[in-house]
Amino acid sequence: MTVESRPIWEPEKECMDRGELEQLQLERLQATLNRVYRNVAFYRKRFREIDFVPEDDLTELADLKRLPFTTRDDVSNSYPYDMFAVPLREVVRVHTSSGTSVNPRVVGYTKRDLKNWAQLTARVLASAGVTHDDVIQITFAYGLLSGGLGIHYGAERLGASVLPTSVGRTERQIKIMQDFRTTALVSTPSYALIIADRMEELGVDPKQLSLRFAICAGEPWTEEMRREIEERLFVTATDNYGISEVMGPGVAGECLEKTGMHFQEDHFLLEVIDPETGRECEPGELGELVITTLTKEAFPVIRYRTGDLCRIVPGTCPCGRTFRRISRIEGRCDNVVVIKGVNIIPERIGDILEQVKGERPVYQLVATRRGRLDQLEIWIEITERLFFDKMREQRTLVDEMRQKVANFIGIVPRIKLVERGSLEREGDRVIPFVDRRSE
Amino acid sequence: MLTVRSLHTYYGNIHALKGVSLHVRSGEIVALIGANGAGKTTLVHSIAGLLRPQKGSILYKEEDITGLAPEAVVERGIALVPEGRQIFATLSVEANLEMGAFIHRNRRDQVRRDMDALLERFPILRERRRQLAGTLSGGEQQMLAISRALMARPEFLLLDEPSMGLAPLVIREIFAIIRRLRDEGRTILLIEQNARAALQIADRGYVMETGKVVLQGEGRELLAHREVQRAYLGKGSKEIWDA
Amino acid sequence: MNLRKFAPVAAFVAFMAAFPWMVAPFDAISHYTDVMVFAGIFCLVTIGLSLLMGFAGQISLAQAAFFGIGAYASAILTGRFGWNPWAAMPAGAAAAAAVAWIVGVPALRLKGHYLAMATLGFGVIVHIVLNEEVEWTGGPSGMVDIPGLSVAGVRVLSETAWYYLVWTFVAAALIFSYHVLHSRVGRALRAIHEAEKAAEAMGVPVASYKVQVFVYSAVLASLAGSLYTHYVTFLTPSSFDLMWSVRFVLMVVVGGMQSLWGAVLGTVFLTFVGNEWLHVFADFEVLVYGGILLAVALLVPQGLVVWMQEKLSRRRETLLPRSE
Amino acid sequence: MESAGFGAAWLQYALGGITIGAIYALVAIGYNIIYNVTEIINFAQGEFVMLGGLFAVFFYEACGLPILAAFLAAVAAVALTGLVLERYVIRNARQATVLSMIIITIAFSILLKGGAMLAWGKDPYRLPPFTGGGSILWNGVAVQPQALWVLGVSGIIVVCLTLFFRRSVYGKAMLACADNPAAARLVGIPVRTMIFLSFMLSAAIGAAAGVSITPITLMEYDRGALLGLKGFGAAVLGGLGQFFGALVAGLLLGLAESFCAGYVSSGYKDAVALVLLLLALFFKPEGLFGSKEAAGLKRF
Amino acid sequence: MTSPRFSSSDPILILQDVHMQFGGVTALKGIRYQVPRGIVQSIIGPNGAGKTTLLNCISGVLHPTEGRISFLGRRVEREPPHRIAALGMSRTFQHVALFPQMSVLENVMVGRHVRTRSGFWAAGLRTRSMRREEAAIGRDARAWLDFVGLADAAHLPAGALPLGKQKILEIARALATDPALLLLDEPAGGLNTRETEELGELIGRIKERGTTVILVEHDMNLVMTISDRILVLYYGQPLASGVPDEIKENPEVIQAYLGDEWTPDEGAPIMNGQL
Amino acid sequence: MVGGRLAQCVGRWSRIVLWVCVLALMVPAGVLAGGEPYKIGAVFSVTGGASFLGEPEKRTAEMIVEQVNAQGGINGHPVELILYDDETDATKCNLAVKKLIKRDKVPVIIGPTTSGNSLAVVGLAEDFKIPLISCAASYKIVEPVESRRWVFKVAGSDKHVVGKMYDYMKAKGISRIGIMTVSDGFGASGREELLRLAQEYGITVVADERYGPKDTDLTAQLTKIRESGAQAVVNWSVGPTAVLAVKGWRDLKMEGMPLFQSHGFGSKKYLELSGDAAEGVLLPLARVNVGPLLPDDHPQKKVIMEYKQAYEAKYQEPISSFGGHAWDSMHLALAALKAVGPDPAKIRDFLENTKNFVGQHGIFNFSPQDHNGLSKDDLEMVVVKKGDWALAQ
Repeated sequence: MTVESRPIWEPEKECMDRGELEQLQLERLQATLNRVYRNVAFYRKRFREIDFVPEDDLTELADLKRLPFTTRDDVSNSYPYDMFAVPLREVVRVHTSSGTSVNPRVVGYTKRDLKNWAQLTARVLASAGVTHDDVIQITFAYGLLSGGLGIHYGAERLGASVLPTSVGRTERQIKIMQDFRTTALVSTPSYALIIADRMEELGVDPKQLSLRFAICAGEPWTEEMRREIEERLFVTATDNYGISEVMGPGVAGECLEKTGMHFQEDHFLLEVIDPETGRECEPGELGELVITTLTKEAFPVIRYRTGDLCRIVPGTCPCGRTFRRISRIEGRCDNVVVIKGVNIIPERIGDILEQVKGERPVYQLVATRRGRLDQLEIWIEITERLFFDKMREQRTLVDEMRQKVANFIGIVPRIKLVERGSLEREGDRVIPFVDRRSE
Repeated sequence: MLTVRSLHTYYGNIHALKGVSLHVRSGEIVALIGANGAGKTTLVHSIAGLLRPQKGSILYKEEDITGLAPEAVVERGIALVPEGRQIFATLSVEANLEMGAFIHRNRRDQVRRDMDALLERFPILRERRRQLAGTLSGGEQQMLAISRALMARPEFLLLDEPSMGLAPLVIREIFAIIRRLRDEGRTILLIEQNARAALQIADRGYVMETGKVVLQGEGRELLAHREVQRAYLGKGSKEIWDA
Repeated sequence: MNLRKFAPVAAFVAFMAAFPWMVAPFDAISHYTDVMVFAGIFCLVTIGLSLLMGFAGQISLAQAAFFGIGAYASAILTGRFGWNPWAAMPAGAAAAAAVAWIVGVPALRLKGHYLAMATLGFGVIVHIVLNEEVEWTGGPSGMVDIPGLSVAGVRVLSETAWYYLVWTFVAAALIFSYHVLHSRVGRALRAIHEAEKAAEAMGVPVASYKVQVFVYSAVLASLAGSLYTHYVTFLTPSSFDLMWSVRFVLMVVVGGMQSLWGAVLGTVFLTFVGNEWLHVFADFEVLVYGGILLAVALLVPQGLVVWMQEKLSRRRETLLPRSE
Repeated sequence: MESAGFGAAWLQYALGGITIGAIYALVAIGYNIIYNVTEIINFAQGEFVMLGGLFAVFFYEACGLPILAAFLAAVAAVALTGLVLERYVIRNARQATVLSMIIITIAFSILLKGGAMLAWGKDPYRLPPFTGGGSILWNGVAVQPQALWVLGVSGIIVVCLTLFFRRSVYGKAMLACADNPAAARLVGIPVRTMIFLSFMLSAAIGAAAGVSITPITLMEYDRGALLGLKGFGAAVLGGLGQFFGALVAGLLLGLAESFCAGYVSSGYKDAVALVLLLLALFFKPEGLFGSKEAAGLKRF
Repeated sequence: MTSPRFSSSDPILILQDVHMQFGGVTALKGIRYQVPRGIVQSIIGPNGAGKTTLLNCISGVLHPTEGRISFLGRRVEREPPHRIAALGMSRTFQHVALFPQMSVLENVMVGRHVRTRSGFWAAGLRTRSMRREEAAIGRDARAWLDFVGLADAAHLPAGALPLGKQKILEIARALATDPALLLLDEPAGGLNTRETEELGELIGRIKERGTTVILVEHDMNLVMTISDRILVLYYGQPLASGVPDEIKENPEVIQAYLGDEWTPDEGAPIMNGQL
Repeated sequence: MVGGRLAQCVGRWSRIVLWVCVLALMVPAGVLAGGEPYKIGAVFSVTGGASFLGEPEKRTAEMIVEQVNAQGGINGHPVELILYDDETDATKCNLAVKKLIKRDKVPVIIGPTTSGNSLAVVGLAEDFKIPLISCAASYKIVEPVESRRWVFKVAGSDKHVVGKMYDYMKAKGISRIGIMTVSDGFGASGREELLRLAQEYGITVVADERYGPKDTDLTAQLTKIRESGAQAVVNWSVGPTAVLAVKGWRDLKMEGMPLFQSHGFGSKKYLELSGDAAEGVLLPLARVNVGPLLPDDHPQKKVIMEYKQAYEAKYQEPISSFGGHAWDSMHLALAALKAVGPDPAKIRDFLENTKNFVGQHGIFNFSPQDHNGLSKDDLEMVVVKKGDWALAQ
């Protein structure tokens, strides 16, 4: 498949001279810091602890490195609105992050934030090859999560015809795809493959579809998966990156060169750090992605640790965009497990299991891949209290557990009871999560 | 065209500019708005060379012009129309214009032509060309101040509070002129307290508050912005929760 | 008063007390005592002027006039009317005070060059009056046969006696002025100098204080004039002309306006420079004198004493941005 | 005393007053030029007058130049002195207070005076009148041709200054500096050069005054101070910085002196002029032609 | 100090039709306003609205061309500043007007001037009563430095303090005159965010002491946070007055600050001779 | 803080220069080695207002010392002249005399130049008992003679000058005069005498005008006198104003009203400066000024001509009466030293008894009642003719 030359959505921004870009970043960073220092108690306190007054101490971008990181917990602890930088009356939309923590991370958007967001997702879609002639089918969840609406507004901004099909009901998705002559599919990579499987089952010939692009995001994936998606759906598949705390989709997106995701540097500052030491990584070196928003008004974040592992792709991209690229997300650096695009913290699963029987079982999460589909398995060691000789009771217990977990995380796990002492251990502690997807 | 980076300027012993960065691209009108005391004038004075910044840099066409004397700045093609007009009140209108072209003083024909063109353009000035500038009305003085700056043939115009103290109708007039100056290819940095009027005609805007930029963006987009009001009226920093 | 402050003062007092005995054995400088008598007399004038200029911030180019008023009042009262000099002295001071008050009230409303011009004009007028009122002052030919001074019935004759007499006056004036400066009044004066508006807003009656200190400086100048009269026992108006007013200002400025010591040191320095040291330059004397003034004004505009103090304390001081 | 004689005397006094008043006016204008551009009162202004006269004597007698050439050469030489004053003295003391500026210019005047004394000695010098011939008696009033020259030179200077300030770019630029130094810098006028020019110009004007009066009054090294004082008085009386005011005030002072000498007391004539000045200062401190606001803002 | 007609419930300051004209320019056009005791009263308005002029009229630096000003029941519009200071009004200045070469302590001591007596002679002769008074001045001044938190800097020259401290010192000096009414002219001008907060806190404490404060300020965060009442001036006239929340939402105020709503396309062609 | 920075960069060497200067200044001038020279102290107004007097005095005194020393000094002792400039300032003059007395220990002092300065130091001469030979004119310098035992003067008193002038007027039938005097010591003293003696000579002063020594225009005063109906004008001044008076007199066409000048006009320099205007101006003059006009048998002719030739050869400028004062005082001092040696008291006694001392200004006859020794007969009435002096008829 040849690389078509597709128009760049905002060439004056995306292809900006690096010097000019840095100036813009500096201006925006200063304004942002001045605002958060004034308006957000959390940051003011943080800055004061290190005696940092933005007006005096931020003279170049590098000075940012003096500031402390903002973590997911910081955001959680500010539940719901404590980190907002504008009065609530100016907030026109609220999203929450996916995840399993006690308090979700709440993100607000002002009118202008939404406008910028739309613009940025439009850029990502455009770089993935979408134009206003395309019919775009969005299979992300619409709702409190930011994915669906995020892409949606961008697609509208782009002028494409949007099919907000949201998640699930794969057959209907395929039918819509056929009937509405969808040209671009927005989905998680795994869902793209499910659709391909389902089409096979239904005997739908992908070649008969109008589909040309798959825009994938939401979970870590691999180059093989891309190849598979492209070969089976006859599309160009590109990666993009978004994170709710920062904005949602639109933070970075791959162009048709498929050499990494262009990071929208005029709106976000990009850092990749060693998650252990906080040291800045060299280009090409794997580390944790840290993002500072430059234009967000309602919910600016300063040096936000995303927990996503990636690397900065060295060199420039022939597409003409001057924004630096990041590699695909290669994993999580904390104990968060991403399965089917959902962040799961194994510890929280334990909390849920505990509710069922009033006792915390010894358990392990195992991610497996069955066919195209990721699966979450929960292996639980049997104890006397958990052992029932009646199969039905045993089943009820397992059902109850499955139900509770499913309610909580939105994924239905397989519960597997195993013999005592059979779970993989490190020292005398059971390893909470085993990833068997790549096996 | 003009890039200001992390500029710190003291006005007397007042830290009037606290790390201000901004840029203006060729052919743009960029508005710099903010309440009084925000440091806008200090910023243009720093650019124009009247004040020497303590820290930071000013680049014009890739050349560092930080701390240059005002004369040198004018010669590079940047002209300032200062706040309160600052015309030479005891000189005639014509002499004011002639002084505007001081750096071109050896090109008399050019000065003559430029002056004729300007007088053509502002017939009211032509009528008063022999009058002492101090006797002009506020609006006329503002036109004179702008014309005087134009006599230096600047590519880049700094306008400091051109609407200050003028009647609304005259303000419109002045802004129409500014817009036209841009259309003729000049780049303009417009400093205004009158945020609405300024943002109407600006491509982009920066909002300053107590020596800092707190917001920047496209002109019309800032217009409706609550943060702008906040910068002026101090709304909401403490009671971020009220509806 | 702690030791660090007290030590230099004590050293100064000791030095001054011993001065005549120190120079007496050396022929070449034995007459320095005479010079010091004049320096002391001028010091009285410049101490008052220093209060006025350095602390209240008002310039006066009329000090020679008050100097002259005191001198002629003493001369006329003692010479013509046979008063006791010690009675004539306060009478002269009272006259000078009255004149200073009358002139000061309107003049001190002025500022800067205007004030300089007004005081200068007044000074020249007094000089003209001294010249023209031949009946009283003897006119330009001067007054002769003015009695000398006696203390406790003993005529003050020797230079050394004059030296101690004059410098006792200087010491008294210094102490009085020092006390004034370190009081509510002195703070008010300095406040007027540094920020008149603010001083007024703090309740300092600015106009009245300016006049008070102007009168005080006139009184000191007048006392100096009286001493001068009885010391020289001859007067001509030329000792009280504009040039002398300028010289007094220069003495204060060269020494340092912001310090009483500056006035004293500047006066002694310029008196010696003008009367003694520059003779070696013969015809070039005027040039060297002008050169010294120019150098001081350009290089150490704060005056020699303040400059030296700054040099000494620079290391201790934290250098913070200063208001211009 | 018959009325004709009285009338003649009156005219005679007026003529004398105007002649000397014109010189005061020129000195005052010199003060004003510098003051306008820099807010400095140059107390060496009187010395420029003295130097003008003495240089003219030098060029006329020692160099044998014709009188007009000597006039111009003297003016140029003194302008050069003004340049030295600005370039090497004033510029080094930019931040100085008004008081130390006074001291600096006084010190410079002492230098000039001392230098002149070394160069020319202490004797008075004379120049021949620009045109020969004795005085003309007209209705009992004696008119010296040189007095007419003084008036003529003053008139020419006033006209030339007017033309310079009205017509030439540099003149206007200097006015602009005076009017609004910050704005002047903004349009690219090198204010420093203008200051420089102002010193040269005012020195030159002082010199012209000096050359013109030397044939009438002789000139010696210590003549400057008094002329400077009177000129300063005229400048203040006319309102510092006001050219027209200086002209009128100079003439007024000259006339006041002359009439006072004539009708009141010649000994008190200086005092009368000064009393007038004091009264003006006390009751109209901004000078006869100055603006009140400006006077209120003068620094010390 | 209080005149018998004046009761503690009366407004501390009454402005009646205050006009101020400079040459041909009218800076104040009939201000009529009352300030009750014990509050923080802010005066705001765009550039050139006449705020500082009004402050100068109240404190006696300027005398209004028309109208009356009563302070604590007394007419003061023709009194000189030092007399008004003696009546119990004190102020700070837009551009810091400290006595820079005097020490911090001495600056505050000058503030005590108006509450002390001894004169030239007493000072020169160092009479006993004068020495007693000096000691009292020193004590009071130190107490005020403690109050504003500058006691550590007592012996530094005032000019060596950073601007924020200078502004505080100016307030301490003003407080030392025991004012019933304190006028603050842009105390936050040039301060950074943190200093401004500390300033707000100090003003709060001053108010708690029962001193009425009139504040002219551009920093709206500060004004809106600490004011009890706000008076908005616009072109020399009161535009609005009320509590901060009213002012913030007052459309006229917003208009005054942000300017007219219009589009440049409406701009008429150059109007010959009509400007 | 430009000053500060400058001070810093110039700091080091300026400090060095400063100290060098201070040290240099501390070493007093005029400490000369030599074998017991006879000292003569002198105070002249070499600079300042009366510098035109002091300068020739200084030159004359220095010339005489040179001459004397060239001839081997007095009685084998070289003569040392210790000369101070009082800058025409009374205070400085007072200090200078003290210095001469106390530091330099001179036995005799010549000068000061002006009456004012002389009066400022006569008390010192009395107090310290050092003879002082003043070169100034005022009679107060030597009167009352009881309190001026140590003071002498060589300049003719103003009363002699006025007397000579009034004599001449009487002879010419002039009885109404207008006088104009400069308001300095010279003029004031002249004015006093003019007014005091007028009645004695039957002369009425119908106008009495004064002007400053630095005045640039005297036409007002002259006009007033012209209007006053005087028959003659007397101008009493020295310095440029004497010339201005002549020029004004000429410009106002007042030739009908003869102009008398004081002896202060008695300098060739002034004649030159006045040019043609001075034609016909009358003045009483000491003979020193008119040496060549004197008959050869006049006793003063020889000393005057010798002085004139030597001075004019040495300094290329004409002699003046002021230089003559210095000559007289210097030679009186020398004569005394020669006769009695360096003993102040003896010198005083010698001077008081000097008779028929032929000097530049006349033939001096001192006595305990007369410490001047001149009379009006020592003067000549002179008229300006063709730019030179001529004896008036």
